[in-house]
Amino acid sequence: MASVSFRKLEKTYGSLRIVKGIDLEIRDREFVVLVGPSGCGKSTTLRMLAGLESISGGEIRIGDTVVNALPPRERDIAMVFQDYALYPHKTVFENMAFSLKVRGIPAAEIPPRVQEAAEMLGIAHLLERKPGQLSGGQRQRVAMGRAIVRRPKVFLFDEPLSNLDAKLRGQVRAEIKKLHQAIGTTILYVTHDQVEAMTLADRIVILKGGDIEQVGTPDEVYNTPNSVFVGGFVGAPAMNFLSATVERDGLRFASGDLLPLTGDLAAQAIPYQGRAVTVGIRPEHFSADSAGAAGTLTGRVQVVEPLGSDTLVHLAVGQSVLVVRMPPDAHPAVGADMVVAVQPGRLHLFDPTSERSLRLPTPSSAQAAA
Amino acid sequence: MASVSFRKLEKTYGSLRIVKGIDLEIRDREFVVLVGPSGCGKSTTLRMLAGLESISGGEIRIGDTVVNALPPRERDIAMVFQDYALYPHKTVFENMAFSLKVRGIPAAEIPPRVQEAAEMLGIAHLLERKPGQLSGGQRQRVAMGRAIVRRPKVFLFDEPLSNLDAKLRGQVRAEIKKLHQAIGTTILYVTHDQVEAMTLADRIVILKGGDIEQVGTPDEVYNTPNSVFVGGFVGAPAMNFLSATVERDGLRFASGDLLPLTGDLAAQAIPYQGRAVTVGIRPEHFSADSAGAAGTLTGRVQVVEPLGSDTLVHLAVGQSVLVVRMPPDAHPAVGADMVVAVQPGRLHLFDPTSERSLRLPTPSSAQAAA
Amino acid sequence: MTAPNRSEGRTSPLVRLLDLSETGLAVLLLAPAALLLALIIVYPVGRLIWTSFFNLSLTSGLPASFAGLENYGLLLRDPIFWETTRNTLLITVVTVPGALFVGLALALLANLPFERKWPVRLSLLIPWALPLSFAGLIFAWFFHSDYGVVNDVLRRLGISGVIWFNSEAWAMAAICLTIIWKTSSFMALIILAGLQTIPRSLYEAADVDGAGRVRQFFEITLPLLKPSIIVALIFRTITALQTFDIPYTMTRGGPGSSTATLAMYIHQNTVDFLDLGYGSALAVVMFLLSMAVTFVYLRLIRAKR
Amino acid sequence: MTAVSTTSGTSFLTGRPLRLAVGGILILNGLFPALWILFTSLKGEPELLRKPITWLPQAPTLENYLRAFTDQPLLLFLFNSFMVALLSTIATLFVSTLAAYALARLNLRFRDLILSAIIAVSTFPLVTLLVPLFEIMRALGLLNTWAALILPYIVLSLPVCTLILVSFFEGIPRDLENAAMVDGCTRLGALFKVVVPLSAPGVFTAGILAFVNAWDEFLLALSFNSNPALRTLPVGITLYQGEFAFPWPVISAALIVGIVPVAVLIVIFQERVVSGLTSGGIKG
Amino acid sequence: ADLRVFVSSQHRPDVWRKAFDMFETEHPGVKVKIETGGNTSELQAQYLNTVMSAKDSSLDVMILDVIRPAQFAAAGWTVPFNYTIGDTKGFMAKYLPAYAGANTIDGKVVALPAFADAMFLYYRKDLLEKHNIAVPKTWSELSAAAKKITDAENGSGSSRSSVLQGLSFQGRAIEGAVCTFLLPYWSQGKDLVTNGKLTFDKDAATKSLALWKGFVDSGVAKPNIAEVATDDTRKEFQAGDVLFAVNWSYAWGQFQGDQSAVKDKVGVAVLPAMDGGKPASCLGGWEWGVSSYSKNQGDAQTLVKYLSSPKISEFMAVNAALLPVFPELYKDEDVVKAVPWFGQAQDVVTSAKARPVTPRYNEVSEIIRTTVNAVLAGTMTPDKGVEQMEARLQRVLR
Ligand SMILES: Nc1ncnc2c1ncn2[C@@H]1O[C@H](COP(=O)(O)OP(=O)(O)OP(=O)(O)O)[C@@H](O)[C@H]1O
Ligand SMILES: Nc1ncnc2c1ncn2[C@@H]1O[C@H](COP(=O)(O)OP(=O)(O)OP(=O)(O)O)[C@@H](O)[C@H]1O
Ligand SMILES: [Mg+2]
Ligand SMILES: [Mg+2]
Repeated sequence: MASVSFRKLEKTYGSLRIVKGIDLEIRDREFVVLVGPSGCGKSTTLRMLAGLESISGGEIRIGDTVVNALPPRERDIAMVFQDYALYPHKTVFENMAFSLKVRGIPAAEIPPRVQEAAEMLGIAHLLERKPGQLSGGQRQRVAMGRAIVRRPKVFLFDEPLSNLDAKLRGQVRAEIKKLHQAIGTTILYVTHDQVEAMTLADRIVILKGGDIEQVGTPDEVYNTPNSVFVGGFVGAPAMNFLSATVERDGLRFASGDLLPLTGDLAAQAIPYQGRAVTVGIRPEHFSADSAGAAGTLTGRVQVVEPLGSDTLVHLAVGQSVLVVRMPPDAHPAVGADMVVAVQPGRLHLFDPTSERSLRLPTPSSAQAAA
Repeated sequence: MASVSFRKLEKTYGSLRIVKGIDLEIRDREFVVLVGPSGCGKSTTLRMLAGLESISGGEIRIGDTVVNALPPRERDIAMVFQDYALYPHKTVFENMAFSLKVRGIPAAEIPPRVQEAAEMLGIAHLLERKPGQLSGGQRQRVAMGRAIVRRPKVFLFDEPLSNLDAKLRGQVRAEIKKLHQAIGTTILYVTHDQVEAMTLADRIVILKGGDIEQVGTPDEVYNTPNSVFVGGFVGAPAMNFLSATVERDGLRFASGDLLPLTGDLAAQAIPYQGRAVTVGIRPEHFSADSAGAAGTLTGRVQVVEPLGSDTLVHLAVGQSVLVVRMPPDAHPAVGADMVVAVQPGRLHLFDPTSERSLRLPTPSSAQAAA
Repeated sequence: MTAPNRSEGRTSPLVRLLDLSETGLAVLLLAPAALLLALIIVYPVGRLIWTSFFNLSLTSGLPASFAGLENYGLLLRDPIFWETTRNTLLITVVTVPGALFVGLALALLANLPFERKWPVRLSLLIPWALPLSFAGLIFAWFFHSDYGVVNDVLRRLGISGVIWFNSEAWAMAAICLTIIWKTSSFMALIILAGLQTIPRSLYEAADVDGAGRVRQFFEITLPLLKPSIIVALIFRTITALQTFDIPYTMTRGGPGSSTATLAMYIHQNTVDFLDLGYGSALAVVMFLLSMAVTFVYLRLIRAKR
Repeated sequence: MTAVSTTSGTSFLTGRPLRLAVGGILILNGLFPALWILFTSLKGEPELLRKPITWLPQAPTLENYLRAFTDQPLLLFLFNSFMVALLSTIATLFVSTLAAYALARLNLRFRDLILSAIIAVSTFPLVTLLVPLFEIMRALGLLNTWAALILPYIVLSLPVCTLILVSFFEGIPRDLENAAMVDGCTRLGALFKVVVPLSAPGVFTAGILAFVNAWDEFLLALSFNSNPALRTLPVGITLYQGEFAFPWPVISAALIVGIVPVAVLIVIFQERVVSGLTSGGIKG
Repeated sequence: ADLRVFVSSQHRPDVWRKAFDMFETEHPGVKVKIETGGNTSELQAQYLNTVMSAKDSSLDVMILDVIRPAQFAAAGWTVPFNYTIGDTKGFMAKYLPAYAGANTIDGKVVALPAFADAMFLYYRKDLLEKHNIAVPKTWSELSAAAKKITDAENGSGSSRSSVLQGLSFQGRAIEGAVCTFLLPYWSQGKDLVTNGKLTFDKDAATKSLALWKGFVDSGVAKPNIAEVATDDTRKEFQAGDVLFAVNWSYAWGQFQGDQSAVKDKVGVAVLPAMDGGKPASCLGGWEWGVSSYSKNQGDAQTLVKYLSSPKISEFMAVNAALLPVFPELYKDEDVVKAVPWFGQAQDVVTSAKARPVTPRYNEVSEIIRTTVNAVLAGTMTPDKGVEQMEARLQRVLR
């Protein structure tokens, strides 16, 4: 049993509150990905779980034991540090073998395990080097290898692949997924890579300034963000936000365009009749042909960014700039007007002040209901 | 004038050849992005240009001067180090102000410049901290800030954004682009991020094991890769490679599917009549509906990865597994058969032994021509 | 894939003991040092302080009698106490910065990328490895007006030699030079060790930032060496305040008692004159002096944090 | 982020002649007295009184070395000194490593106070503590044993070693230690397997200081060990002199025999210990 | 019983060992073990002071420099011999007279003499003969002789490679400097301490200091005489660079050694007197004391009596060339045969006076030697020196 639970977990540095009372239950064998802006407390949370940072408030359990006072060694976790923390005086092999040796694994078992991990990470030819003789990505892979040679109760990964190229990252990601399926260890994984988060996670936790903003499956956080923050944070390029007024027929934008609302969205908008809402539309939910679209928006092309696999078009609509994802062969002329269709039902509506999704009961109404 | 040129640039560590004779001309004000697998020599090349690593062979010029023997401070470059190399005893402000102070910028000018850079990077509230009190991403931004407060002849960026979240990365990327347009400094930029490479670069240089594999505009390297390596390295998810035999009507795959070839591709394939070629197809160049497609491939769905913005489907076709990018709402059943259409003209053909594009004259024929 | 490994079952009780709270562990770790200090220093020092309140002169033939602060009063009126204290402070004020600068220079030089490092390292070590008592003798001999190499060199340069030990000033100068020579390697050793831990990447960053050697020295080397330098300074100062062997062997404090130090005076009173009471009082005063200095330095360290 | 801080290559002081000159001055400063002793040890006594003095020995003789070995059991002195110094160095390093770790890493409330107290200890000149120490050693039955010297020598070097180690330990990134703890080490395990090896230059320097402190010490060695079989080198060398006689050449020979091998040993050791160390484990 | 005896290793422990062997055969059941510590008077004192302050019982018998018995007795570290030797006066009368004084404190015999020593005037027989000058009887004669001879020897046309000094004596702040001061002082018939009371004669003291400073100023002694320690005098004389030298007896053996440049050119004489005064020498030598912390005081005293007997004194003179403590032994056939120059030494030894016998001798010594050193170095005038000396001595010997 290696579920992990945080109860009102807090961390303060002096008067700075860095982690502000997190509650989170991670099930045994669950793969949880932690995302959030730089400096929001992801590493700190991981480090508290590992026992490297004192806990200022609340408690952490691994399985059924409160580990607040347990030394790191006894929590049986493995960790990839964001800054690698390789032992500079040991070779790559020794770095990776160290925890096995310390934990009393029979000497004969160690080399094959290290070898296996090293091969998986493509660093088998570097085993005799010292960290100082490695490239950045190689160091990061050693840090990764050091964690995965072990079979701990919980794995903690702090941006383990940030310095790897896309191809290698894809490979290692696949290996991590396999590893997780094979040994089913609980994993807590910090990343800034959307694809990693979406493909690896059972659940994604979005942190913001030391608070949990939303927890959910990749699908949930992507498709039903709870707030402007989550909507804007998950997904790249980021969701576009526009202000609109709710009218009887739908949403009226500053540009004069009208987008009719249907189904759920229409229901959500009812209490906002005549008032402004924030509308979120993802770049990939526009299309050039308006067949079957809910409505269209018109704007002026500002920038065209061909990415190879797609083309991003920056479109000035009223005061806002929308980023629209187009197929790679789209080449709209800069300065020209362009009409984009919005796919039906793909809008997200948010309260402009609380920035929370209209899907959700408003905090006050929730209170009233409770 | 701050063009940069490498002539037969080499670097060896003992008997290890790390950089193997690079020839490259970077024009004044050009933005060149260096990509390549981990350990291929990107940082080493940057460091040689900066003067931090001795040059084992060849020469480097900045403008018209050979700088091989010039100390770093006389080369007038600014650099973001992959491992940050922040001064641990100085505050963030002092870290960023140091180079200005050293270069004799009037004291009154320094704070506004630092402040400006810090605000752009979102670290203005951290100016009084020491690096030890920052998160990973914050440190990286300080490293970035330290470089951009200056106006050097050449900027060197070594994966400057790898620890930032997608949103922030997008912002900073845009700022870098603006900066480049505003001051027009020559920039050499290492990154693993496809989007960065595609959006920022005037030209992309793809390194492989210390050698240049291809140099070209983003569009060129993406759409006309010179080799299997470039094709597979640029673009995420990576290009799919399949083996096929060239028949009179087109390409015959092991699965029995036939893809007709037209235009250029047909011409390229002529000399390979009856022989095997490697076919490269990007995941985004498949589509579910076969209307207007060049042909179809049939496979069995192995894995479905919903990414939010897209869905990746892994398809077993014969011995190979293809990754196919589908719209987010595609949900093929695992285990089911699926037919995917290949967009016309979107194939890449490579010689299976030399792994070079059939577009190019074969090395031997090139020799013969010369 | 092997089964998950569970290791905590093997934790031995001894290891458990080491998982005490931070304070518990700290107490455990400090215990050996504390015990040794108590045995070798605290108890004797207690006796010393106790003795300083007694009239205890073994040459008087009288039994010890309680004297209160009499020894301290005596000391304040003792011109030799003041003279030796003045000499000691002079030596401290001259040789501590002297050794610091020379030591710093030596360390920086020794840290240059020589192809062969050992001759440099050896020349750093030899002064330190030369027993103190003999260093004094050797230098007394170097400064000898007839047979000394110093005067010989001066004469070869056409300068008539000085009779170093016939003059208070020259004798003091000779002593200070000797002390600086002997102790700068102590400084250099500590500073060199500090230098070796400064990551090279910081110099690279500074190079790129455009800082020249001198700038790098003041902006990177020196601040990062500060802890090492303070450690070296603390102990150099304390030992300077305890200066004994070198003047003892070089001049015996002469001419007159113009180069005698407080430590020599204490030694004389306790070991030669067997006036344990008075000697103890002197030692206590010297202790207070060094403590005061130490506190100043510790302030400096703390200011850093 | 690689290797230790040999100043990175630029024009200053990298010119070979200049570097050799600087090295030469350095070596001269350090080695001149040693060389002078060496020359003296090869001279006959009358040559010392020659005026003007001679530099190189005019009629080199090894007789002084012969006398150094035959007049007194020099090798025995060396052995005793070496063992006492070595054992006390090891003990000092051990004790001060533990103490320094506690002071550097554990959050102690009275940290500064404890640190000051440890330093304060070294502010007492040993001279003044001779008699009570003698009594303690007698009470412990340690007179005329190595232990009688080793114990006070540990204390002699403990403060400086502790302080050096504290400053070094504070410089080791905490994450390296954290990594070791996550890997399964106890705090002490992390200390000895990671922190200490990474502080090698500091540990080594502390070791040299402790060794030389013990190697140099005279007063206690004279007072606590009257058994000739237990004499250490500094005491032993004084035995060459008489009330009135100070045979410089013989004493020089004994000094050379005593110092040079030790210094060389330390240098060799240092090259091995310190040069193997590189950084590069952490981003910062 | 086992007796542990502290001997200095410079005083021929090998020969003493033989004396102990002789004792052991005469006293079966008693075993004697030798301990050594430090090789100079100073190092020995440091060692003994430590051991005795700690009331350690490991030593039974110790050899003491002649200046120390008073201090050891005052500290209660030695046991008096009165009971063992019975007729104190008669017993002590057999020794050279100065030793009776040095070892008797308040009527108690606190130590017994081991061997004797004194300061001699060494001179260059050959040079005095060459210039036809007699051995000087007074310091002014010596000064005149020195000037004359050195002028001639160092003058133009001399073949000397180094300068000949007229007189060498001890100016460094060591114990020898105390004797330096006392020689002319005593010669004027004055004593420094009488019955434990200070009897300081300022006039005599000033003359003494002025005399020595005069030698420096007039060039008879070299300008850096303040650097000269006992063995420097010996070495320089031995190298042939000194005409007259004041030194202890040990120098003789060295002057006549094979390494010596002055072998067979050396004369030894009683030290010169002040004009109108008597010659005086400084008494040296070593004494045996029994530790009061000894657990075998009886056997220890028996041993000391044995060691301080004429038999052993003769044995040591013959075998170790240590000056005897009994006057008659200077004419003893065996002794003179073994060490012929002892014949000439008796006059000097009998003219020797003990340095002040006081428990606080070390302080007295310190005061005198630093003053002498300062005056000779020229940082203090003789008058000032005497003034300071008196003030400080008064504080010590109230
Ligand atoms: N001191 C050294 N000794 C031996 N090999 C070294 C040394 N330093 C670097 N290397 C090797 O040189 C190669 C190139 O390193 P470099 O840092 O340039 O890679 P990189 O392209 O920047 O990779 P990454 O993307 O992982 O940062 C790597 O394979 C590395 O292992
Ligand atoms: N010692 C410290 N004193 C004060 N603030 C600190 C200290 N250490 C970290 N912080 C702050 O705590 C916050 C959280 O840091 P943490 O390392 O957990 O961020 P993170 O979410 O991992 O960010 P990143 O993605 O940039 O790595 C940051 O804002 C950081 O500045
Ligand atoms: Mg982090
Ligand atoms: Mg790199």
